[in-house]
Amino acid sequence: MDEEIKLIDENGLRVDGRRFDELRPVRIEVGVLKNADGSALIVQGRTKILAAVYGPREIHPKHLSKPDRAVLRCRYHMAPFSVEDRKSPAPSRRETELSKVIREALEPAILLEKFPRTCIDVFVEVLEADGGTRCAGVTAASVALADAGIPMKDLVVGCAAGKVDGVVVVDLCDIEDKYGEVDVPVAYMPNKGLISLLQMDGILTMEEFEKALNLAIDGCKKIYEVQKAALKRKYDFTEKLKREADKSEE
Amino acid sequence: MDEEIKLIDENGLRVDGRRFDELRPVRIEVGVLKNADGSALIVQGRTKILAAVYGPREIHPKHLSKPDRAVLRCRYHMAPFSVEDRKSPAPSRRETELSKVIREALEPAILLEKFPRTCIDVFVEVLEADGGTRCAGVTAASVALADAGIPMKDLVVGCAAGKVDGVVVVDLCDIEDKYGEVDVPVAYMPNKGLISLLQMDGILTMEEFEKALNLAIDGCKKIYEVQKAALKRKYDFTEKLKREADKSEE
Amino acid sequence: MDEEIKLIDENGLRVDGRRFDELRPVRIEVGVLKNADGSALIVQGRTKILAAVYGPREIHPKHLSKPDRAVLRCRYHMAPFSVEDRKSPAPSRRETELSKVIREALEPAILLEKFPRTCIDVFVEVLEADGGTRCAGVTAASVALADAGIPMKDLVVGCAAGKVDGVVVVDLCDIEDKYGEVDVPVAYMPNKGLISLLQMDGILTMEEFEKALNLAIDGCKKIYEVQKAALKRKYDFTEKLKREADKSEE
Amino acid sequence: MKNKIPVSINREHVLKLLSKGMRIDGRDLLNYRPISINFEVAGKADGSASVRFGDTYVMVGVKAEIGKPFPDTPGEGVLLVNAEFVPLASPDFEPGPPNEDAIELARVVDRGLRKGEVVDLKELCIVPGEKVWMLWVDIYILDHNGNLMDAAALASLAALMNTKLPEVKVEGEEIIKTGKFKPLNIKDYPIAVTLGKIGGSFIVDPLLDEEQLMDCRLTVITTKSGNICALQKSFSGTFSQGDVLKALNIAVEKGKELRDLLFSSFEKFSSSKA
Amino acid sequence: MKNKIPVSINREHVLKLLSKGMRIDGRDLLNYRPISINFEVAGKADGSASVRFGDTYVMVGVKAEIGKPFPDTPGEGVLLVNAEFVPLASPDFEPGPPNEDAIELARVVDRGLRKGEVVDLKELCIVPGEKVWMLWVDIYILDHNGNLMDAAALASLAALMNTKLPEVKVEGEEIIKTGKFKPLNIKDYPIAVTLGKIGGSFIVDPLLDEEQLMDCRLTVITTKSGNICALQKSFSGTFSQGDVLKALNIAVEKGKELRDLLFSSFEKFSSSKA
Amino acid sequence: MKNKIPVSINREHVLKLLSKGMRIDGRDLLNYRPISINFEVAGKADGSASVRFGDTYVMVGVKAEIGKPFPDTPGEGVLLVNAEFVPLASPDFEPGPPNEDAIELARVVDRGLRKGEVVDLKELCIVPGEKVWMLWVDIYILDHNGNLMDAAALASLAALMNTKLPEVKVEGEEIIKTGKFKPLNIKDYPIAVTLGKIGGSFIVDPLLDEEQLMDCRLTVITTKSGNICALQKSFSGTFSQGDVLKALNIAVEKGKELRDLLFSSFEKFSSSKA
Repeated sequence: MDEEIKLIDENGLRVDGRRFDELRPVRIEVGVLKNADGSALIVQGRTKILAAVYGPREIHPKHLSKPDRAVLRCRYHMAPFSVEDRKSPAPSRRETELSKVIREALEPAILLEKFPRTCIDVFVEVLEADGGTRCAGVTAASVALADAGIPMKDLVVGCAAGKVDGVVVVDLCDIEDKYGEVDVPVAYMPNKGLISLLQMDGILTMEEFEKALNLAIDGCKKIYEVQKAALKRKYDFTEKLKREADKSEE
Repeated sequence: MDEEIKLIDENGLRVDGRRFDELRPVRIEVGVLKNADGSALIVQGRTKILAAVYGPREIHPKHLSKPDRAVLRCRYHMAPFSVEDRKSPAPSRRETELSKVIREALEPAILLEKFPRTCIDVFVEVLEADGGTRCAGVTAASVALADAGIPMKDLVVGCAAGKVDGVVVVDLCDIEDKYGEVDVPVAYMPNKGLISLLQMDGILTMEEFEKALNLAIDGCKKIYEVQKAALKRKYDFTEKLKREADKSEE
Repeated sequence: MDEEIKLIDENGLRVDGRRFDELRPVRIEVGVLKNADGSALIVQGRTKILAAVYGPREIHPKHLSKPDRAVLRCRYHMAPFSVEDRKSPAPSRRETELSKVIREALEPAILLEKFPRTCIDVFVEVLEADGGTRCAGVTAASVALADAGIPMKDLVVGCAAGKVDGVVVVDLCDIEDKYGEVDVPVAYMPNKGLISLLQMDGILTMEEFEKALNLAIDGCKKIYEVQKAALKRKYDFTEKLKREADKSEE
Repeated sequence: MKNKIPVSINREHVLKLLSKGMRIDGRDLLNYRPISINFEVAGKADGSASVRFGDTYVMVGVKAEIGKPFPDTPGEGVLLVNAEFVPLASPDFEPGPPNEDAIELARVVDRGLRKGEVVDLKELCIVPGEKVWMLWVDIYILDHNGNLMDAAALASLAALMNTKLPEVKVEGEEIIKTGKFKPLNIKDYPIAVTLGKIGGSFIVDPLLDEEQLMDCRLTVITTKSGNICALQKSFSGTFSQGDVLKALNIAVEKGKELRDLLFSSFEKFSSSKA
Repeated sequence: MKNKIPVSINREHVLKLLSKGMRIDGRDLLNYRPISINFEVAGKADGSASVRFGDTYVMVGVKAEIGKPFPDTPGEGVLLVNAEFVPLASPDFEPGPPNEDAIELARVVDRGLRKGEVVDLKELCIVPGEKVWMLWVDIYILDHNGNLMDAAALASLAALMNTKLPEVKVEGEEIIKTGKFKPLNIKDYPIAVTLGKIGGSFIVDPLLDEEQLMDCRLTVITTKSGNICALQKSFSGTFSQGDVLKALNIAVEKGKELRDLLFSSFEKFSSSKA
Repeated sequence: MKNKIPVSINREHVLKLLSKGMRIDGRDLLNYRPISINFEVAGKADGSASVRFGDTYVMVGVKAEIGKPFPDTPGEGVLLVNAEFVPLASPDFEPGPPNEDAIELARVVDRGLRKGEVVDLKELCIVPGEKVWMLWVDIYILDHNGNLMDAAALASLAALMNTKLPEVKVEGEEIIKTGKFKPLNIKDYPIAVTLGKIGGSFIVDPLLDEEQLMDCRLTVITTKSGNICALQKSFSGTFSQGDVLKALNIAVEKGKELRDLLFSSFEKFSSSKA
C-alpha cells in the first residue's frame, strides 16, 4: 500500500483504462422502490446508490415547519458493507457533512414554496462506494425528486473532477480518489448553468482548478442526458401503460 | 469450562438434583413495594426478580396515547450485579427484545380497552439471574398487574422447557441454559389454555418439541397455583385487616 | 509523581509562595461577550473562566416552565484544552454534579419570582483549570447575572479552603488540590452572611473544619470586593459614556 | 407524489375472503409471492445477496474482519447480525439506532443462523484466544411490504453462501493475507417461515396490510433435515397448543420449498459465473 | 390502583409541628425510621446488602473485576460507584441514563467511601501498572420514600463489608483464580447523615414529603473516630455558619448510632452463617 | 437584560447599500472588521490562540497526546479537529454534541490544515505502527457575530504556530519525556477566506445579520504560494462559473492580507516573549 501507485500509464490512460475526460459508464433506473414517493438507482462504474424521496408530507415536530415553504431534509448514509472495512451504521461526521452539502445542492432546484408547512425527505443510501458517491447521490436524488412529482426548476447533476499523477481528470474512481492529489466534487443545474455544490480537497493552481471545473461541468452535462433518458423511459412506459389501460376500458 | 459438563447423572437427575419434570422451588410475594401501584417478588431457585406496575396513568408524550385503549409498556432490565460479569446498566439488545416479548405475552390478558388514552407501565428488574428470567418475569409481572387492580382475563404464567444432555426437561437453571442444547420459554394463560409467549433456541425434532411444550405448560399450571396462593395471602390478609377496621369503627 | 511532594516549605509558605491565608491574584472583567445578556471573565491565579447569562427568556420545552417563577439552568463545562490531558467535550459526571451545585449556590440569591414562566441560563466555561474552578465559576456567574440586569438579593462569591501538608489554607491551586489532603469549596452571600454551597472531600477534625470554613468565608469576603470593583468599573464607565452621550445630544 | 389514500383494509372483508381460502392479492393462504434471490449484489462486501418477496426487498452484506474472540469462546470466530430499517424503505421507518422491531428481527435471524449451525464457528478461528474471523451480517431493509423476517433470514443465508474469506497465513505474530479467497463452508440451510394468524386462519408471507390485521405470528426456522432450530412468537395475540403444532408442520413443508428455490437460484448464479 | 390523592402537605402545618418537636409521622426531629440491614441479598454479586429506612429500600451489589489501573495510579485498584434510580422505585423515576440526582448521589457515596478510606486501594493491586481489582459498587434504588443518600451510603458500606474477593495467583503473564475467596479488608466505617433544614429546624431521615418542603440539606459523612470525611450541601436554600457547625455535631452523634446498628446487624448475619 | 429588538434587516435596503459598495456597518465590500490575534491564551494547552473579527471571538487549543497511528498510515501522526459551538456564544447555540454546522466547520478547517500541509504528519511519528503524536485541535466559539469559518481557520493555524511538543526519547518499549519542548514545525500557512454572495455582490467577513441574507457563500483556502487547497460552498444558493473564478481571485488576495497580519502578530508575540 505504501508502494508507488501509478495512476496514469505511459499512454496517458487511467487505472481503469479511461481517458482523462472520460466518465465511467452511468446507468440510472427510475421508480425502483414501491413505498417511496419517488426513487432512483444509479450505478456509476462500481458505485451503486439508491435514492428515495418521501413527501411533501407532515413534519414532526411541527415547530420545525416553515410557514412559507417546505423544509428539505436529506440523509446521506453508507451501508455497512459498502466500503472496504465495515462501516458502523451510526452516522459519521463525514456523512453529516455530506448530508448538508447534498441538501444545499438540491435545494435551489426545488420549488419549496409550493408546499408550505410540509417537509420533503431525501434519503441517499450508498450500497457500494467506489468514488464519487456524493455526486452520484445528487444525481440520483434529483431523479428521485422528479419521480416523486416534486416541481423543480431544473435537474441537478453531480460530477467530480480532480488531479491524479499530475493530470486533471474527470469522475475519479475510488483508487484515484484515495491515491490521487485532488478531488473537486461539483453539482450543476444544466439548464440554468449554475453550480450548487462545490468542494475541493488538495492543492491546485488557479489554471488547474479552472480546467477541473470545466471537466466536471462537462461531465455533469453528459450525465444529465442519462437522467433525462431514464425519466423518459419510465414515463413513456407509464404513459403507454395508461393509454393501453384507457383503451381496454373503452 | 471447555471440559465436558455432565448435566444429567447416571440416575437421570439434573445438576441440582431435580427430575426432568420437576420445577425449582417457587416463592412469590405480593405488594412488596410502597410506591408502585402493584408489585411482586418472585424467587425461583436462585433467580430473583422484582416486578412493579404503574398505571393506568397519563402518557407522555401524549401523541403516543391510543383513543380506544391503554398503551402497555414494559421494561425488562437486569441489575448490574445480577449476572456473573457486571452488566452495564444501559439496555442491551437482548433486554430490548425481552421487553418486547414480555409485553406481548402480557397484553392479551389485560383489558386495555377499559382505560383509553392512558398507559400502564410494567417494570421487571432482575436482581439475580439463574436461568428462566423472562419466564419468571412474566409470572411476577402478571401478579403485579393483579396487585395493581388492573382487570385481566386471566393470569399469565411463564415457564421454560428445554433439552439438556439429550433429555427434555422443564425449568432450566443457568448452567442448563448455558451448557444445554435447547431452551423453549413459554408463557401461558391457564384458564384460557392459550400460549402468549413462545421462543426457541436450539435443535429439536418435532416429537421432542411437542414433549417440551407439554412440560412447559404443565410447569405453568403448577406455578399458577403459587400465583393464586400469593395473591390470596395478601388479599385475605387485607380483607381481614379491613374487616377488623370496620369492626373497630362500629 | 510518586515522589513525596512538599506543599509547605520550611518557612510555612505554599508551593506558589503564598501564606496559608493568602488568595491568588483575582481579576474580573464584566461584559466581555457581545451576544450574552451578561458575561464575566475571571482569572484567579492561572484558573481562567468565562461565565455568560442568557435570559430571562422563553423555555423549551414549555412544560418545564414554572407558573410562579423563572427556572434557573446552569451548565458548568470544561474546554477540552483546559486540563492536563485533553478532556472529551461530552459532559462528564463531575461536570453534571458541579452544574447542579453551582445552580443551587446561585439560586437563593436570585429573585426568580420576578420572571414567571421564563428561564435564565447560566453557562460557565472553564478555559484553564488550575484549581478552584467551581468556586471561581460561582464568582464569575454571579457577576454575569448582575451584568445581565437580573435582580439579586446579594452577590454570591465562591472560595475554597482545605488542608495541605497538615496545614489549613485558603484558595487551593491545582497541585495543592491534587496532592493535598482536603478541599472545602464554599459559596457565600456576603451581605446576608449565608452559605449556599458547601462540599468537602477528605478528612478533617471538627476544629480543622471550623478553621477551614472561616478561611473560606474570609476569602469570599475579599473576592466580593473584586466583584464589586469590576461591576463598578463597567457601570461607571457606561454611566460616563451615557452622560457624555446625553451631553452631546443637548 | 403518489396518491396515498390509506385504504382502510376491512377486517371483516379479509376474514370472509380467508374463510374461503383467499387473500386480498388473490393468493392462496399458504402461497408465497413471486420470490427472486440475487447473489453478489454489493461488490465491496465479502458476500452479499438480495431477496424480493413481491415488493418486499431486502439486501444483506457480509463483511469479514479479523478480531479478538470472546473470552469464553477463545477457539471460535464471531457471528454478528445487525438489521437496519433504512428510512427509504417505508414512511414509518425513521433514522436512528435500531428500534425494537429491528433488534428482534436481527436477533431471530441470528438465532436461526447460529442454532441452525450454518457456519462452524471453530473453522473461523485463526489463532486461538487471539485472532478469529468476525462475520458481520448486515441486513438492509430497502422496501417494506410485509414479511421482513422470512426475507431477511433467506437473504442472510444466501449472502453467507456467497461469502468468500481471504486466505490467511500466520507468521509469528502476524496474520498475512495470501490474496486468495475460499468460500465459507456452509453446514446447514435453516429456513425461516413465518405463519400469520388472522381469525382462525394461518397464512404465509403476509403483505404489510395483512400484518396490520394479524392477531399474532409465529416464525419457525427449520433445518434441512426437518428439525426446528428457532421459534419466535410476536404480536399481542395467542396460540393454542394445536395452532403451534399445525404451524410447525406448515413451516417444515414451506421451508423445503424455499430451500429448493434457494439452491436452484444459487446454482444458476454459480453456473453463470463459471 | 392505589388511591393516590396528592396529599397537599401544608407547609405551615408541618412548621408548627416541627416547632413543637414533632414530625408528620410522629417521630422526633432527630429520630430515624425503623432501619433494617440485610446482607448477601444478591447471590451473583461478590458482595451485597439491602437497607430499608421505613419504606425507603435500597440494594447495593458489588462486583469485582480484574482490569487495568489508571495510568496515574498504577499501584492501586479502582473503586467505581454507580447509582440507578430504577423506574419501579417511584412514579417520578424514568428509564434512561442517570440524571443529575443519581449522579450526585453516586458521587457523594463515592467520596465517603474513598475519603473515609474504607478500602486501601493499594491492597487491590495484583500486578502494578497491569492488573488490579476494579470494584463496582452498584446502587439500586428500589422504593423511594426519602433520604436516599443515607440509605445508599449505608447499603454501600454494608455491601463492601460483605464482599469476598477471589484469591488469585500470578503465574507469568497469567492471573489464575485459586477458587478460594477472602473477605475485603475494611479499614474504616464512614457513615452518611443528612440533615434537612425546614424553617429553622433540623431533621434527620426525612420522608419524601418532608424533602419537598425542605429549604436545603447537608449530608455529613463521618468516620469511626468522629472526623468528617465528606460534606455535600444540596437544594437551593442556605445555611448560616452556626447551622453548619450544629449539623456536624448532630451528624457525628447520629453516625455513631447507625454505625452501631450496622455492626450489630453484621454480627447477627455473620453468626447466622457460621 | 439587553434590549433585544430583532432588527428586521431589510434585504432591499442592504442590497441597495451593496450596489453602492457599502455595508450596514460602514465597511467596504471587501474589507475585514478589526482583527486581533492572541497567542498562548490557554496555559494548559500545548498551543493556543484566540482570534477576534470585530465581535466574533474564537479560541483554539491544541493538545498533543501520544497514541496509536491509524492502521493504514502507520508512519504518520494524527491531526484531529473538533469544533464546539459553546452555548455562551449565541442564543441559538445549544448544549449537546456538535450539530451539522459545527461538524462542517471542523471538517473544512481540518481539510485546510491537512491539504495545506501545515504539519508534516510523518514528523509526528514516534515509533512506526505503535506510537505517534495525536494533535487535537479544539475550536471553541465564544462569541458569534458572523464569519466563524475564517476566524476558526485562522485561530487554528495560529494555535499550531504556538504549539510546543514535549521532546521524547524511545527506550525499549517506553516513551520517556525529556522535559524539554520543541515548537511544531509549520510547513505552510493556508488561509481561509469566505466570500458571501448577496444579490450579485461579493462580500468578505460577513456579520451574522449579513449571513442571514446571503444567497450562498464559498470558503476558499489558499496556500502561501497562492494555490487553492480547499473549497467549500455552503447555503442553498448557486454560483455561476464566473462567480467562482472571481471569488478565488479575491480569496488569494485577501488571504495574503490575513497571512501578513498573522505573521506580524506572531512576531510581536514572539518578541514580547523573548
